[in-house]
Amino acid sequence: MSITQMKDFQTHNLLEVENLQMHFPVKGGFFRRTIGAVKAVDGVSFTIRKGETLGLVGESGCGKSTTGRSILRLLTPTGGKVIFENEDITNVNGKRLRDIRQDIQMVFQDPYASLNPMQMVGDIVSEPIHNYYKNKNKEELKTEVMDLLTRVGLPEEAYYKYAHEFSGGQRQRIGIARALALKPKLIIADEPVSALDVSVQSQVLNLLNELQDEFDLTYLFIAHDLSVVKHMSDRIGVMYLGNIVEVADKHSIYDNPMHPYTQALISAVPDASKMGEKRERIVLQGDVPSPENPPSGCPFHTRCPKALDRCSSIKPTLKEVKPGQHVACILYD
Amino acid sequence: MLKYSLRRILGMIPMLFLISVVVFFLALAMPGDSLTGEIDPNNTDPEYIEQMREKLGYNDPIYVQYGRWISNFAQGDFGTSTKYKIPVADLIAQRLPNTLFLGVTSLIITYIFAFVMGMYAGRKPYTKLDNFIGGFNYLMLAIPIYIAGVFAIYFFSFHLGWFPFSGSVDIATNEGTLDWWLSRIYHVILPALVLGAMGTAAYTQFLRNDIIDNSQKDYVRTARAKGTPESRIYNHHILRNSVIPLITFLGFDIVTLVNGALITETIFTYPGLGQLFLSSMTTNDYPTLMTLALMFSFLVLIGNLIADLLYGVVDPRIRLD
Amino acid sequence: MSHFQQSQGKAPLLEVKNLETAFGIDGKDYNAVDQVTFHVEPGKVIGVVGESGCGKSVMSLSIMGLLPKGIGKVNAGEIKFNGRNLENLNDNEMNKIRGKDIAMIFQEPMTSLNPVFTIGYQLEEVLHNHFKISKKEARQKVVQLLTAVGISRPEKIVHEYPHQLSGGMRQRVMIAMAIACQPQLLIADEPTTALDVTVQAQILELLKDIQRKNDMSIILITHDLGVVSESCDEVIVMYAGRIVEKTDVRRLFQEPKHPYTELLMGSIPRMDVDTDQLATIDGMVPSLKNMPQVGCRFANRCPKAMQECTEVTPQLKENEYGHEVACLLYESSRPAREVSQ
Amino acid sequence: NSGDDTDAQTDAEGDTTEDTSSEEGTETEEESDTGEPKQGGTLTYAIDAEPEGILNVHYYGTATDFEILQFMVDPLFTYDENLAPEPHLADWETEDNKTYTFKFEEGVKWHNGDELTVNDWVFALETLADPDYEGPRYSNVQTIEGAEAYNKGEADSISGIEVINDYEVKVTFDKARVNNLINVWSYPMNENRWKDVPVSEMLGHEFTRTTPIGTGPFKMGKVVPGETYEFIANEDYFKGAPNLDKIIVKVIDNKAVSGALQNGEVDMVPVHPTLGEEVEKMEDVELVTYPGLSYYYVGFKLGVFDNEKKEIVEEKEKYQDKTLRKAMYHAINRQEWIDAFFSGYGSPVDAPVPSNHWIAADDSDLQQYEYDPEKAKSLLDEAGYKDTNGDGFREDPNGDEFVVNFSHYASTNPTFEARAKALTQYWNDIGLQTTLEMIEGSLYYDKIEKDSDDIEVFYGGWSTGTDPDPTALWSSDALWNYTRWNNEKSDELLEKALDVEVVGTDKEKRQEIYTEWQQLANEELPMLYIAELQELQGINKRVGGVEYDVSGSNLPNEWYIKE
Amino acid sequence: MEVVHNKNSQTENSTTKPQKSMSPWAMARRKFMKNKLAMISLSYLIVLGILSFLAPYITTADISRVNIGDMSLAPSAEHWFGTDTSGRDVFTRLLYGGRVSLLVGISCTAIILFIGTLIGSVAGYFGGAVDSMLMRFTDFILNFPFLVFVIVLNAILFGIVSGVWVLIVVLSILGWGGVARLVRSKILSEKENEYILASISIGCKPGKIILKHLLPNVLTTVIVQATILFATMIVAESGLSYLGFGVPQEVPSWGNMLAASQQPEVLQNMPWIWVPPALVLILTILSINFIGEGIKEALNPKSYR
Ligand SMILES: Nc1ncnc2c1ncn2[C@@H]1O[C@H](COP(=O)(O)OP(=O)(O)OP(=O)(O)O)[C@@H](O)[C@H]1O
Ligand SMILES: Nc1ncnc2c1ncn2[C@@H]1O[C@H](COP(=O)(O)OP(=O)(O)OP(=O)(O)O)[C@@H](O)[C@H]1O
Ligand SMILES: [Mg+2]
Ligand SMILES: [Mg+2]
Repeated sequence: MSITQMKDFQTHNLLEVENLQMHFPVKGGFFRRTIGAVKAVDGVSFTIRKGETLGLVGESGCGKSTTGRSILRLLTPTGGKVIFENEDITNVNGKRLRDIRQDIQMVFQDPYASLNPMQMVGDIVSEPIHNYYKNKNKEELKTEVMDLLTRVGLPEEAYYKYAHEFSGGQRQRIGIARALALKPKLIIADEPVSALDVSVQSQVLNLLNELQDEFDLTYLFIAHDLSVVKHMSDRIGVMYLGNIVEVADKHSIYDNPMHPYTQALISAVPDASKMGEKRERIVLQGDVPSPENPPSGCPFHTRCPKALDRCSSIKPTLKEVKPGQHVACILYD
Repeated sequence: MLKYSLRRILGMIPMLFLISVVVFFLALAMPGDSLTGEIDPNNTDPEYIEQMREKLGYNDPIYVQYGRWISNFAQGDFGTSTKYKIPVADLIAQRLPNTLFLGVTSLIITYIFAFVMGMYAGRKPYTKLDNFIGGFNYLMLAIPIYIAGVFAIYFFSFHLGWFPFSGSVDIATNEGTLDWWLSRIYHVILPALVLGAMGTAAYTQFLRNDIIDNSQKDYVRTARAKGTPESRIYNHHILRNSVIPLITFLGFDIVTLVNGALITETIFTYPGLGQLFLSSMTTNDYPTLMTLALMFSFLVLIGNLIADLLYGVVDPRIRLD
Repeated sequence: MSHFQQSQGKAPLLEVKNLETAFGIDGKDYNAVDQVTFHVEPGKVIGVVGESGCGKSVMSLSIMGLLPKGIGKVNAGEIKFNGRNLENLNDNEMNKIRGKDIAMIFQEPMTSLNPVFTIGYQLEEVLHNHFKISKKEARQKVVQLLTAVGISRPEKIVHEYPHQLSGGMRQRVMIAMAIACQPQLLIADEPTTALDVTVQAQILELLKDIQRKNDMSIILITHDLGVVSESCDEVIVMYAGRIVEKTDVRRLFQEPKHPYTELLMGSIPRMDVDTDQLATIDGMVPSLKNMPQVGCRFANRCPKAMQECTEVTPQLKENEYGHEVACLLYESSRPAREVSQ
Repeated sequence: NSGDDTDAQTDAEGDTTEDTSSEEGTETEEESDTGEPKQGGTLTYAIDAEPEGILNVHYYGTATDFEILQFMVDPLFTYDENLAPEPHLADWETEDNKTYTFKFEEGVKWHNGDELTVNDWVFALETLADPDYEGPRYSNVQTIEGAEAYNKGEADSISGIEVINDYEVKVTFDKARVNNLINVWSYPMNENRWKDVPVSEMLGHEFTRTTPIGTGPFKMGKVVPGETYEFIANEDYFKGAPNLDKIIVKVIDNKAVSGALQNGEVDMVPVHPTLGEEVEKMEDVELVTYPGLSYYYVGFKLGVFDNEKKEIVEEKEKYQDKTLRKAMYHAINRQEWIDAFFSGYGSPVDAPVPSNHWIAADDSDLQQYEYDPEKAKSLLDEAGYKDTNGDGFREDPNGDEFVVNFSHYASTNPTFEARAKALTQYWNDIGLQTTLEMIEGSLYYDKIEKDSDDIEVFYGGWSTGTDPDPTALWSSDALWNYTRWNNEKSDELLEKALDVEVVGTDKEKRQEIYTEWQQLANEELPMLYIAELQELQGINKRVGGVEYDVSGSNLPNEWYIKE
Repeated sequence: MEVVHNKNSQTENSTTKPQKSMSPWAMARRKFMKNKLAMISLSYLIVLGILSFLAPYITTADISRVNIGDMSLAPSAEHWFGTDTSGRDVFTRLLYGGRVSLLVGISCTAIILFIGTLIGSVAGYFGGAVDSMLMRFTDFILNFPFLVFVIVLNAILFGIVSGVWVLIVVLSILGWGGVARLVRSKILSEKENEYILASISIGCKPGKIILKHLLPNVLTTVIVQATILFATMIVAESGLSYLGFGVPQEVPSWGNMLAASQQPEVLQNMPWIWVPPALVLILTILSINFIGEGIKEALNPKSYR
């Protein structure tokens, strides 16, 4: 999609996430009481404008999926707000929740586990429609689903087949077709290509881009591969240990990363283009701490090459440091 | 680990209590009481029986009976067997060693056979001998324990005369001597084999399949890449992994043994707890019956506990806290 | 002169010639690795790239003699290590080489360590396998090794079990295990695929470091062209069990020749360029059973495919820069002659 | 055969009721074969049911336990082949059947060396009458004067017992009865050994369980409870040292009996009738049969008993018609049935007294209800039981459906079901629709005793003791009169037969009355008397000196092993 | 772009799909049919089932009748497997016994599967308090030593419920724990699959998710478990009957027939009375086991995932 197109929607926020928290209780001790929490998501805020793609990167376990699932309310957040089309959906339930899910759909990471092996592809794709439009004419439904299948690049015969008869890339297409079936406004794509081979990955990425134009979709695109995220997104949020440490448009992130973690992340991506150049790579020490026991203050200070003493006590908040570039780091206070 | 065990043990108390209530009410619901059918015109008379009923408290309110039973029970007084007229505790003390001996022997046999056959079959799958072992095991798994017992007696005792068909020891031997032990072993082998046959078959197949599974694991490839000799890979790397589930079965074996002992001991007239249970069932010997039922339930609880604990001990991945 | 020819003077550490490795499926043999020829010189890092299922792992397992018994076997070709033919060695002799002269690390650090033994134990084992040393010495050596791969608190780690370590740590342990006997050749089969980028960077740095210090050769298998570009001297591109292109790393990225290589590169989003549309390779790697036996195996997916491509099997040809490619587009000689051979 | 009859006490075919108070007699028919019995050797005696292990004659409950005890205890008197008491440890005298003077054999030694005196017997009687006594034998002392007061704790001693000296004692009963002697407890208990053990602890005491003693021919050796019991010859036995060195009593499963006999693992074992033929065929084994004291019957519930009031309070209509009962009797082919299910080791009886008992009526005095289905049918026709609706079965005289509900006890022994089924078939064959219910053994007699509604026609067995008195099973105020046969004449006869005034000490007279009573029972048929069985014993031919009669075997000190 | 996509699908298809599309069930069925041992076993069971079912039509003889004249006859043309000690034809009783044994097996399996699956899936899907409550209860049931309590309960219910059904009820009451646990754990792990998240996100209600998404996938395990249960229950029935605590004695069942071997003379001298039921029982269990293995193999998820 072109950047000019995007600007038309810039003013309209489709989704706002405010200080989202998702703490999973940890049971233990003699009486199996809650003795702690996995702070999978610990105060995440961002907005997604209509028609844009927000990329979310971060290392494994930093809370990307949890964020995505909380937005779809597959999980009930323990704190914060999720506002979709100006409606606070953090605590809606029952019928309203089901209705909202018509507008938000998800594409999953594992093309194997995300399709019910016992269902025909046609059933998989028509099920969402069936769930919401019980009385839909069978023939109509079928044509609609067939159209969808063709649209995502599958033959019509796929309707009568089972998932096991397809390759990973094709399955991911089925998953995408299912997500499209309800004509959602927002699609959360949780690492949709990380299980795929490079050549197939590019097919799926291209498809997603085309669909966005065609169906006016807004994406929350989650991935751990920075180059993929950059390719797909308009803006990028970088997550670390349940927190967003930096949000900015993709060029700022790539050309001028401000948070030390973003900087390290970008420098760590092996890049064919930089071949041969002796580049200064920032190699981080150690591993990501456990979200069950996150460091005090700035979550990154234990590995940060630029850490100051203060970092261990003050938890920085996301601030707009440059226009459109929000960073959570006291270096920029 | 300690904490975990403690919690598990404490958790067993309400379970035991509930079971005791069930046992008590089941016993109560069972038709007749222990004096039912005590009729012998030469030795007793109706008044005596009624007198005994009163004396044994069978005419008290139910909750009083339960309270008395459970509080005595908790103090280690299991009541007096109405059939043998001695404290149930003594009765059990007499029989328990036999059952234990049978159980332990059967376990040893099971594990030895299962290990030898399972390791061979797992290391050389799809060979002739493996197929033979597999076929044999399928057969063993399909033969119900009591049929195995009947066949064993018919064949090994009656036809071949290799083993005795009843009893636990030869009277002519003096307790504690080598002969005595040999005689006990001689008497226990056939029932123990029968009792262990199914387990042996199941474990052999399990071990075999697990070894085959494990031999395709990445860590085996790593070990080979290190230059570890094949025999060490099987006997050490793979076995150590395959043994884990097998060892934890030990806990569940207790359950199987309880069920098995009931049948085997009866068929082989081996004086153990299983036989005692069935005879107390037919003679309405409720104190014995209830104690045994509760004891068996307790054993099952313990078995599960052991299984869980063993898991934690043998598998470093499981941490019990 | 090409890079390859230049170094011809040195005796190659590993020479693989016309390697064919087959798997038996339903009683028939299918080649998962077909006519693979290459060599590795001391101190060099060779990258092997290709889509999933190209035979990269099978090739490396063939070298190690670790093909699954009874299912896979080397049907033809030679593998020479230090001039010695590995093919003819029995298990015992192979065990003396494995872990000592050639070491290997795998993709999944999660499952590659035995879950029931301590880290220390598993590391010591490799030492005991190849040297007669006491337990204490082994333990000391292990602690040194762990320090060398950048593990802090090695004295503590040796008592821990694999599940207690993070993925990056485990991969470090695997590396420590691989370099314990200072092998001449390390085969690393996608050592970083399962790891996060920042950890991947750590591991790659570490490998480079050790390679330099120990002067060993590495065969680095990966499907990430970025990794190749940063870490390797030479690159082998494999497709469907065959080598389709082989050259030094700079040339490959500047001037990829084989359409497959080109597409592969184009299909990966790049950080430095904005593209709307990524290149795609239609279809997928044929499965072993459906492998075309004549012609270019890539022909049915190749946008530049010609009529002959399905009829003539292209051979790996070297141009004047030592850039080898197996594609009819680059064959100066007539395909007809190839057929008649 | 533990699995055989769960209700052991009443079923004569079980291990149970060889009458327990009757031991062998001292009289012996001289061994017919070899002259001198050999000395030494070990005999293996098997019992095929599990003993309870109460090795105390004052407490034991099952005949199996007594089978073990018999080798080491001696009663005051034993019974001859006519079941008449004869002196053993003691002789007695009485004038009036109320007061007896017992004179003990001198020089009899307990196994521990103590000498037997009358005090040992008095001690036994007092134990039985003790309020704390937990065994079933109080009724054996209850009739002694003052026993009841002692039992209630109102007296320190039993007033009817008067010790004259160490070897003489006088016992006075509460009233004169013909059977006072055979009813009284006849085993001594070593006072010296037991006197410090409180009565309440006796049952569980080691003297009862593992180290019992007696005055008998063998001493208890090693015990493996429930499995094996070893007996060692008592060289000081007052009737002469045993020939055998040892007797090993082994508990074996009934399925092992024939195998064990065959291969000589056991020398002597009681044999179930179904095994008889097989044992008979064995070369080295002799099958000894001797008359038993039990009978099987099919009873009819004729009324309901009130246990409080001790009387039959209600009559049940269904089987009141005597003709119906007679027809059902004629329908049964008893001989065929006995041959089929007891391999012929038994014979039909016509009255509730085994034919070998001295009070048994002569066959000629009783009606024989031979197998005659035609007669049965005509009797039914006559009584109005006709098939009126053409379904093949007879309806009752009112034309309503008539179904005989027959009950039998169940156990694992499948022949029970078969033999019960066979009986129902006989009745079905004469047009009486019959159903069979197999009731779990431990409940069976309870249901019968409580006059449960689902019991109508029932199978059962009684075993009679040496005491011929049938009162406990037949008088209308007896709980164990299961048929609830309420017949004044019967009650009267039974009473008369015990009355010293009427019969005095005259056996003939008593037998006369009992014959009359049997004729009544034979005519009225409150139950159908089916069969009496023989007792079977398999004995290895290497064993000699063993004799059996209706009272049991001879003294084991006479047994020996041939070479 | 359109063009590319179409081309895509064609090429991909050509490689994956030479044959007709098949549901996982159909694939499993096909795989199962290829398993010779399992098919032979299945045929055996079917023949046995039909014969047993038709037993009353095959022979008109009153199988409960005691024939005093024909007792303990060795096999002959008239009595193929001889007669038992009551003069009843062993072959006929074998068929009737099959009715009982198979009835007990099938009914218990059905009831147990129903209860176990219901409790297991509810507990597994909803988790939390529901789960811990149901699982405590399941543990409670599981902590009874099976045989011991079956015997006790059987004695109590005897006469309250009629005939064979006592045993069926008792076995079922005490037998469902294992299934519930198994189903629960399967549901728990199956729940982790993203397709469950997907079905929530496309608006499926819990009932539908359990029934349509989870259960079909758990079913494979349940079916395999069913074969094991079937065998176990047949063995339990016959074993209990053998011990005298099973179905009433007058009902012919394999266990009751085998109980005859407790009589020594039958055990030793009349093998035709007890060997046929023993063999038929063993063969039945063997067949069930083979079928179970066959199903397990055929349903092996590797084949379609
Ligand atoms: N249901 C749960 N209960 C407890 N902890 C959870 C749960 N779900 C996720 N977590 C934990 O929360 C943290 C964040 O998980 P999440 O799946 O959101 O990470 P992610 O960034 O998506 O990682 P990945 O790239 O591996 O998918 C992890 O440490 C995870 O272990
Ligand atoms: N054990 C095996 N049995 C049968 N075929 C096998 C086996 N192992 C590998 N193959 C086949 O050999 C071919 C090459 O596989 P290989 O594992 O070498 O691919 P790869 O390039 O390493 O892929 P990846 O990037 O996924 O590791 C594939 O078609 C694969 O299906
Ligand atoms: Mg995730
Ligand atoms: Mg690979």
